[in-house]
Amino acid sequence: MTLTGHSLACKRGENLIFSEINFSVIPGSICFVKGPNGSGKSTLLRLLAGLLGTAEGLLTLDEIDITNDREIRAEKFLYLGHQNVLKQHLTVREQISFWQGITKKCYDFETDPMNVQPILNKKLHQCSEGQGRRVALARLTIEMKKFWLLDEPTASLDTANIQLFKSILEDHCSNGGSAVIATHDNIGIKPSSDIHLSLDKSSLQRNNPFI
Amino acid sequence: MHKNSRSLWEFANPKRFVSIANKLIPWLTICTVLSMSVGIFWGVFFTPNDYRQGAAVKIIYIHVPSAFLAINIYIMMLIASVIWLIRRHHVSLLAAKAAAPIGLTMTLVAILTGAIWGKPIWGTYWAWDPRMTSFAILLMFYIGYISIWSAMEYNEKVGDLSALLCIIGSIFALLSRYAVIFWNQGLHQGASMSLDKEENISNVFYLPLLVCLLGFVSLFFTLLLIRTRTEIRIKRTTSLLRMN
Amino acid sequence: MIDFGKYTWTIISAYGGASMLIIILLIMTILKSRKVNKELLVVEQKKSIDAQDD
Amino acid sequence: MNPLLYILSYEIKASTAGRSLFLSTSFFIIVVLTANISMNQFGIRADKNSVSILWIALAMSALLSINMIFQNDYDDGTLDWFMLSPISLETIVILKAVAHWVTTCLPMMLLTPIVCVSMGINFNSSLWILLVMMIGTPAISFISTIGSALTLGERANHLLLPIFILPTFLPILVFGIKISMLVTNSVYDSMAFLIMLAISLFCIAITPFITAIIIKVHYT
Repeated sequence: MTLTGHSLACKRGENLIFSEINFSVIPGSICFVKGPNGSGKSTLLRLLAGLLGTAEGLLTLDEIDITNDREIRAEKFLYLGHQNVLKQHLTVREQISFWQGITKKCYDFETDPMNVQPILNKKLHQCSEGQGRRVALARLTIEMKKFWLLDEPTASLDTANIQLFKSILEDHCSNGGSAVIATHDNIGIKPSSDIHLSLDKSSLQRNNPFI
Repeated sequence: MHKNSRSLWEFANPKRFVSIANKLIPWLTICTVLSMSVGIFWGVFFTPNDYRQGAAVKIIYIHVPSAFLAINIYIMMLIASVIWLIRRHHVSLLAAKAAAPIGLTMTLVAILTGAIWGKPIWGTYWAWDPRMTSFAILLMFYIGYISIWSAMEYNEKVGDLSALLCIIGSIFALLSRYAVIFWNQGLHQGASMSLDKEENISNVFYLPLLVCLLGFVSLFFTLLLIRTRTEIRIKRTTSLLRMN
Repeated sequence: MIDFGKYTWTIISAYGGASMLIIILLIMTILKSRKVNKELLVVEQKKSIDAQDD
Repeated sequence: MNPLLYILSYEIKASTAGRSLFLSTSFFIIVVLTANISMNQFGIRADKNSVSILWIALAMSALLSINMIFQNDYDDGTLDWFMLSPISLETIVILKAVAHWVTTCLPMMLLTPIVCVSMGINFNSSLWILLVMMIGTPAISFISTIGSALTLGERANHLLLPIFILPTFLPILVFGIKISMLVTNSVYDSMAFLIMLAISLFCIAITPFITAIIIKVHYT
């Protein structure tokens, strides 16, 4: 399955965040979103996930238009933003069993790809930032979606844990999955394509009725 | 929209709105000053006293128009909010925002004059009669609407939220009103301004009251135009500044 | 001069209170309008100077 | 198990683990007791006609926990996850409101018969009051979701919430207080019960849609 964006644009109010974004993600490949801070990397990922509306352009999955299709996205995409989607007062075990229950799939405690075993009985607010991020990434291996949309997945992870993340990413790709990742860290994987965003604001506010 | 199309939506263009408002404001001001002074002078000095209430009836010339405006301004805000939600015209949203403080003032005027009037006639400043309760409810929803604008910075999101708040407010204001009416039928007299005026209020009071009403309505429109123009200018200033 | 019998003060206070509230609204409206207009003029002038420089 | 039940139990677990349950019920008791004690000091006896205190305390404690409904989810990304899940947002709102009812209104209601003793209301009447609360409180929970959704992301302005949410409780409060007062005086107005039920159901019917629209506004 190939995910393709055809001249995507996003608006916030009258402000144009970006426009003319073209890319294509083939199965088993990884695409990095590059650009300076404030160029709209998070916005692009949220737009791909379906949290923001597309102002212009098309998003297709194998030639099928999914720009406004909520169901297909829910089925194929997994979005992980800056926040970890974890409840502060629950233990890691409760959190994981909730995901298992809702997706009817299991986390592989045998191999334990994100090394959550030692912190299973800790509550989330007792965990460090990096431990929380590890639990959040563990969800990726539970939900088993085709496309991962990850925003700074390795933020606050140390080198050892970045290696863990790299291995689940490689696993995911070898199973025919693909990922769109916005990151500043060097994960050590060579992307098959890049999306470059620039900080060009010249096209800003072209439709403002007040000017 | 086509440049030469003649429709109501022309006002939706902020620039056009400002230029039309600039032309209208002086005329409306004259209309307001004239009709308000004529109406109030006529009413206060050249009408006889009511046979039951005596001279106290003269308060009617501010009480009824302000109460009329208080309710209708909320309805106007409701319509403007719906227009914003459906057609996304900024002027409509800004007009709703601009109208709210006027509505609040009118509600306060209606409550104040009503209380002062009520003391000699009913023997109390305030009674929890359904109509007075309705105004108390209206006051609360005006305050809620204004507070959402004052608490957040202007953007489309806040515009949507305030428009939704206005709609939700009117649903719950109506519900509360009928909940109150269910439990007590009050001492307020019926509407003074209904179509069959003969029943409610005699001609002597009715004509000056109409002139006062005209005065208050044009006062509202003058203030509304000035305030909306101000809001548009604020928006324009911030947009220009952000372009740099 | 103004005499409405026992209701004189009632009427004067009603009219006085009402006109005070309305005048407060009026003054606030006009002051804000003037302030905003001034700011806008400054910004617009700056804009047109910038445009000439380009 | 059905995924909806999973989410519901997860919600209940998450909010009870955060101790908001304990806080809002203790707030309820404190308000009722403070009102009773201070009234008795000034020579007015807190008797069965002061039943309105119960309702005001209930509304206030519900208010206290309102911003927990969506704000936490918004902060930790769970709301994003709900938005992207195949379950419709309206359903999520209903689940949220039910969870809010179970964790805040239900404990307060269970305490009501005990608190009623302090106001000299007999046990029979307090059961009737419980029934009226049973009708009214779900609507309060549902309306609360509107307020919670409206102030999403506005961290500094929690004062904003009571300003426009408390007035929307009015229809429920007017009926709840009046019926409770009649009931303590052994007057049973079945018409009023039915109308209150109608108002309550009406609020429950419209709020999920309104709240869903408001949440979507935050995402455009």
